Amino acid sequence: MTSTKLTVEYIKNLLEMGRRLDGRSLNEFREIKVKYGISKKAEGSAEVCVGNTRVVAGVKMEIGEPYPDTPNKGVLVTTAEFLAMAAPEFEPGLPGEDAIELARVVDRGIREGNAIDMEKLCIVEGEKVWVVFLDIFVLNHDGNLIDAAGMATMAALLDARMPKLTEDYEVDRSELTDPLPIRDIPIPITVRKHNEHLILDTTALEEEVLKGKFTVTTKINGNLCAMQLSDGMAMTKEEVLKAVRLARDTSSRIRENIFGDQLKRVKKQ
Amino acid sequence: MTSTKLTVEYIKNLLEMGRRLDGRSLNEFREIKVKYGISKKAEGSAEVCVGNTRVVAGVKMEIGEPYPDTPNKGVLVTTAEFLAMAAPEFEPGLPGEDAIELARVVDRGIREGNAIDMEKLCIVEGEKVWVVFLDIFVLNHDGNLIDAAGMATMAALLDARMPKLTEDYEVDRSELTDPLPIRDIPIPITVRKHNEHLILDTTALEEEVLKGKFTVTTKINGNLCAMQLSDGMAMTKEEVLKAVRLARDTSSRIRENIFGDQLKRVKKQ
Amino acid sequence: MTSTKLTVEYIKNLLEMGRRLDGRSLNEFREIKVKYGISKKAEGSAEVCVGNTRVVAGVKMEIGEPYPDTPNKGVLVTTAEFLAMAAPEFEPGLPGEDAIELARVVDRGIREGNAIDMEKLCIVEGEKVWVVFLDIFVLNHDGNLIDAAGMATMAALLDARMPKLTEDYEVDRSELTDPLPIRDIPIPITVRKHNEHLILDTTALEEEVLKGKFTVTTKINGNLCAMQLSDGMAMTKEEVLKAVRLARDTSSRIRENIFGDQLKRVKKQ
Amino acid sequence: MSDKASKDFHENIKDHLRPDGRKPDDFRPIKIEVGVIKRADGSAYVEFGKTRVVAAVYGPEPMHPRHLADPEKAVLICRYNMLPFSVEERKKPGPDRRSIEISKVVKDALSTVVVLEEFPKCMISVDMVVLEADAGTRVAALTAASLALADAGIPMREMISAIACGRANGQIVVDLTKEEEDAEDAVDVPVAMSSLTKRISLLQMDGDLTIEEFEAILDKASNSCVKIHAMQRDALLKKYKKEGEEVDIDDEY
Amino acid sequence: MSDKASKDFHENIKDHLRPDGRKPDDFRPIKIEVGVIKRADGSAYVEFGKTRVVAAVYGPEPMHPRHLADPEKAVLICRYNMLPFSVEERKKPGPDRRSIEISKVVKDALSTVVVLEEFPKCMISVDMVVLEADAGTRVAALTAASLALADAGIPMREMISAIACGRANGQIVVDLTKEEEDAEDAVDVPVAMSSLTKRISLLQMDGDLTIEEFEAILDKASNSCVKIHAMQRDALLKKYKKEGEEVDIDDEY
Amino acid sequence: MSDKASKDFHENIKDHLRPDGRKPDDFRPIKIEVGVIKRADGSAYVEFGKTRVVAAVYGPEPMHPRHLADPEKAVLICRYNMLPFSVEERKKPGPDRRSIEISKVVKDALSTVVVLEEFPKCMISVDMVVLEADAGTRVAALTAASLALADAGIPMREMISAIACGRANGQIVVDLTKEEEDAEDAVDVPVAMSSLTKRISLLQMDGDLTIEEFEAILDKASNSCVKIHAMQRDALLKKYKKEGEEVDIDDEY
Repeated sequence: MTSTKLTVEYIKNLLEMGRRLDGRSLNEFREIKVKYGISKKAEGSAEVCVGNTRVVAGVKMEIGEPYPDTPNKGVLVTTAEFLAMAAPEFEPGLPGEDAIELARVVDRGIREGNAIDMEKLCIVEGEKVWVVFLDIFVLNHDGNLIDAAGMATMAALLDARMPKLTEDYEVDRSELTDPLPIRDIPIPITVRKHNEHLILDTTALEEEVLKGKFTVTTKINGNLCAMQLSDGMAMTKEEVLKAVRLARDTSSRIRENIFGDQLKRVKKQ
Repeated sequence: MTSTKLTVEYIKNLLEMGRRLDGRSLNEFREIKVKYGISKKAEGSAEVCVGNTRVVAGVKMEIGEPYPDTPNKGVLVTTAEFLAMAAPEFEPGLPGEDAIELARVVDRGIREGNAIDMEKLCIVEGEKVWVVFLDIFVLNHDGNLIDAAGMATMAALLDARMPKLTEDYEVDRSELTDPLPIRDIPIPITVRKHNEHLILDTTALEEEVLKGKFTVTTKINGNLCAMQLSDGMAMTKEEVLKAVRLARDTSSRIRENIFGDQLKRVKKQ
Repeated sequence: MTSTKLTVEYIKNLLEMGRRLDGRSLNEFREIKVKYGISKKAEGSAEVCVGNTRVVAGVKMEIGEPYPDTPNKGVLVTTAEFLAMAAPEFEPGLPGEDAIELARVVDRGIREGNAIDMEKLCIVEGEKVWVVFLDIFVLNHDGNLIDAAGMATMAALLDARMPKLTEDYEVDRSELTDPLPIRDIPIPITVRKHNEHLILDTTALEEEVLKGKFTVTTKINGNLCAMQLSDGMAMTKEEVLKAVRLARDTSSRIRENIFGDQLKRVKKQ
Repeated sequence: MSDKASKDFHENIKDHLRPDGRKPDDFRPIKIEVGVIKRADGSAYVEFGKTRVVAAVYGPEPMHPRHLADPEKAVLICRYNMLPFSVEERKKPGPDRRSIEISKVVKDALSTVVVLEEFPKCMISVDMVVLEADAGTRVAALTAASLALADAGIPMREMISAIACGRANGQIVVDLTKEEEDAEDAVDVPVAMSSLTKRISLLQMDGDLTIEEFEAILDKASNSCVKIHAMQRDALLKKYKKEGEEVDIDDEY
Repeated sequence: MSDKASKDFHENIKDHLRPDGRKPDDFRPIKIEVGVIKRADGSAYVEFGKTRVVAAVYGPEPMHPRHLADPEKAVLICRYNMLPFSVEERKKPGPDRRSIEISKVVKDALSTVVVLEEFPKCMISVDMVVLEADAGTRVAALTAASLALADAGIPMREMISAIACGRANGQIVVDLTKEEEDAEDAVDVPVAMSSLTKRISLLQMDGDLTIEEFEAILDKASNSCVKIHAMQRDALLKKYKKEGEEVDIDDEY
Repeated sequence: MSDKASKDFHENIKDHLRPDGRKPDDFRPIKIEVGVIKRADGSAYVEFGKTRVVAAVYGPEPMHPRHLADPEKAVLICRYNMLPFSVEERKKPGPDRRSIEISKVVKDALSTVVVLEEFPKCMISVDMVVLEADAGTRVAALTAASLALADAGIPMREMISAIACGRANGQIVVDLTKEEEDAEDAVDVPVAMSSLTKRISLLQMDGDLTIEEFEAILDKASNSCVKIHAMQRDALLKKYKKEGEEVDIDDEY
């Protein structure tokens, strides 16, 4: 048995007793650190560390055409890449299915959670709107990537200021104007499962044991705006509902902790 | 010798006696079944089964720009894919050289056989024309793919109705109007060869033995509009001419059988 | 030891004595042959042979948009491909890092050396300019590819005549008008190193021994316009300066030899 | 759900008929057929109204490229694809980000029931092709894929059945059409459930739901999956009867 | 062709001179050279008027990637490419659908004569590059490729020669230019024929031809291939004479 | 440089302050940190003003795909990438021609000092990511990469330090900003030098320089590299001190 396998067995045994390698309780998060403005060239940017997991996200804005079915709304484009530097098992190249899934789950949370007031990003209805590019990069992978990516994205959005628009609808980046119109702060929380136990904020090592995941994104008002069960986890209906409630409560707590100031601003509107 | 090799030997021996594994004569087709309208989302669609070979084709129409050298004509774009589900030897991914060849041979038949009245697809000369997308998919491969694809494409074209054009030249798919203007019904017929014998409508197993192929597409009036010799077959001039005549006669017979009704309509114009 | 390895050892020993396999002195070029107009379909084209190294380059011109930061200048696009036919070690497919490096080094020489008067390629400021496509292909690789490519590109540019522009800003290729406005003739010279020796115009075999290279491009007036040290060569400051002077002098001599006539024309302007 | 909340919630919902005349719990006409692709080891066709999907299975066969083989179990490969003419606006052929994600969640769901450990170093390929799309393509594809695996004789611990439920025009409904998905208040929740242990293995959502609404949707979805499963069983039985074989389908199918 | 049809047909055709002054059966100026790419194992240059093509051959060498090797014979790899500046409108570098198809039919034609069985598990690569294109590039490329294979010493049962014939401006003509190909009634039929058994191994057509016209075109093409073959032989002989080698070219070349 | 030329040249240059208030020889604020990526075998962060780069190293590990392994030495793989939001106009994710070239010259420079012969058939991967770009990204990346290799314990004969010098607004300056690079007369010359033998292993230039100007630039660059090297050493020492390890950094670092 390799040392990794031994560790995996040990983690399994601990989890069965409701305990974890780093001493946390099953639904306890590691320390979350948010750093704003990591690239001044971005309209908004942030780095979020959840324990040793480290994710950066940036917002760039361009002028583009709206989708035909939403002529009065801005456009959101989200990409994610697991950088080869982030873990020995990550390969360089086009984003794989895990990175694509992460980008799409985060995107749906932002989009359906009405994080951005997309109607305020309309410039000329049906013709010109702001396109918001959200680019997410995992620099170091120590587990729980979707939650960290969701928080980093939200932090970059809260950091973002809109570039100036010239009279002939060109972007003038020399001057940043108002903050991006933020309406909500959806936070994704991923729940994993070991037998009857639900576990939050897993490390990369723990994820060797707990392959399946269930991500639930909730809004300020506690409503659900995105969910994704994947990686081969099967849950009973009761487990699903229990996980949804756990995620909602955790989301609310974390929102208050790391985005407390902005939360007041957003709620006031 | 593997069982496949044994079968191949057996097929070879039969062919030498002018006979086939399924009892057909050398220039006899399997049953041809045409099903129209397999996708209501398409402007036209059809499935053609030739024995166990199963091909679907669809027509989608969009507004685009004409080619500079044909400013008053619509544009035809044909693609083909051999789906991985169609045979164990097919790999997923970009179309390979066989699928590209099939698409191009079918395309040339439709194009040069004047199947579509391309001038009627001009909207504003030099600026806006209809672009006809022909997409061909092989669902199950049991040989003679080009002929089946050619028939499926022709069936989809005959099934197609043009979407409505709004006053500001947008496509309104909620309403389909006139049928696509069809002027001819070119049918490709592929001839294979074993010694002096010419063979039609080969199965996948027979094609293990008969690698080379010669496809001849003929119009209603018996004129040739496309040919393609490939896959490593060498024929004398006399064999070529014999094959061309066989293909023309077969094409005429099949056109009458499966497109009899439409044939009258097309001839009337 | 394989025969290649033996040759490599032999070349090394010779170089240590300041000698080369084909009897040339260390800074002596092989015969350079220039053939203009190898494709009449190009606006300009040329083939350059340096010994057995054979490179073709062509110029095509199209109408396009200028870059926002140079609204009154034409656009230059340079590509290079090492054709699979050029050497057994070359693989087909997208250009690799060596071909990309070559294209970029040649491009920088042309661009920064002001070979083309880019302002004369402006048609409507900020809207329409000539785009010059420089495409370089290595047909046979016997070493010193960058120098040969630089000369072939320069020859193609000197060969080029601009297509006619119609009144509504379309390209009319049936008539070629003035020569492309050429202002300078930058020539790249690549220096390699073995111990204290500097070596010019290496053959493919010599490049098995001398991996690193230092390319210096100089203008008519002897000024430097592009440099590139690469392939794992480390030089002292003194060696760098010595190589720069050698390259400049060689560039001047070769410019006079192969582009003597055009040089007078260019200088007159 | 608290009793109070539940009461309010249910009062708000009127069981009015849907745009196509269905009641909230009605499926669209469903057609399921097994064994439709002759060259494949297993295959199935599933039609939910105008949503039509073909799935085919090849394998188990040795994994290639070999360095991707898993020494402990078979690798399950799923590919979901929409034909260009299956949707209103022609879709460019080939996979996009949406289809890559759907392929992944379908694979993830199937991997909870397929006995992959039985075939180390092998691959099992599941190809799903959408001929026509009118909402619910991923659940139709997963329902078909599960059947195609059974048809191919791949050992499964239980069957998987899938359906989309959600909210549209003010009520919780089963098996939404594209028209319903486009409603102002529409939320679509695709759900897959296994036939014996009734465990959920695919679950996605995007929209805006209270936990109570979600619970109601999940209830309807799990009831619906039981009905879908019965139809899957019938389709399998029908094929084997046709072939005149000894019919002995295990309970899980 | 029936006698009646043949008579009518030939009466309709007037042997008028072509846009560039050639008679119907005249080739454009043809130049063939062998051994033009030094690093390659074999190579050739073919010029049909302003159509100019270089072909080079490497191999036989062990097939890579190895899993694509054929245990029974060599794999023939053909790549036809047009340089971006070989045509009026710049062509983006790299293969497109047209060049993939041409590469395939050229490979198919060559595979009828190359003795591939002699080199199991190997590959033989044929690269063809069009420097300038004025119609007939595929037949020039195939003519050059066949010579390059011979120059590389690859065993061939016979040589392949190719030419395009067709209809333009009301008559059947040999070796069409781009200008002729653009004629209202133009049909271009590229044909390849082998040197000994006179078998046709490349044949493509698109346009509108009666069987009688096609037969006339095929006749002209096969006669032309015989002439092309003589020029190929001369070019090979010239190279070997130059090299001062013992000249002993087999009959098939 | 001749004495006369040198005199003329230096008189022409006035040591006026730069747009951001620096003197010609001043660096921007430099910050160097080692060990910033926990999963990597070695890593470093380098900040030259607003240019910020992270580099991480994995290896040596067995080369894959295996057929690309070198039986005589390790293969060094370098990847330089700019994040989409590191520049004014969003950069599409993924490598482009510029980043491929930079990856190559960085690899070429590192390969002059890394003892690759010690790890035949292996690979050593160096990933560099530009978080924010304000000129000098390649030299910051190379400086970080060199440190990351040392941090990973990869044997190196000496350290590599890099900086860009050049001409802007009429004088020769060190460590140009993007604003200076955009000056009318700007020429930027990235230079890398090794710590012991003081050999130059990266050198690029494009612009218009006399040999005299180039010599002056090269002088400034090599002096600057010595200073950068001292900072690299400090950053390494700091990390090892933090870790409470026995500090015994070889002279070359």
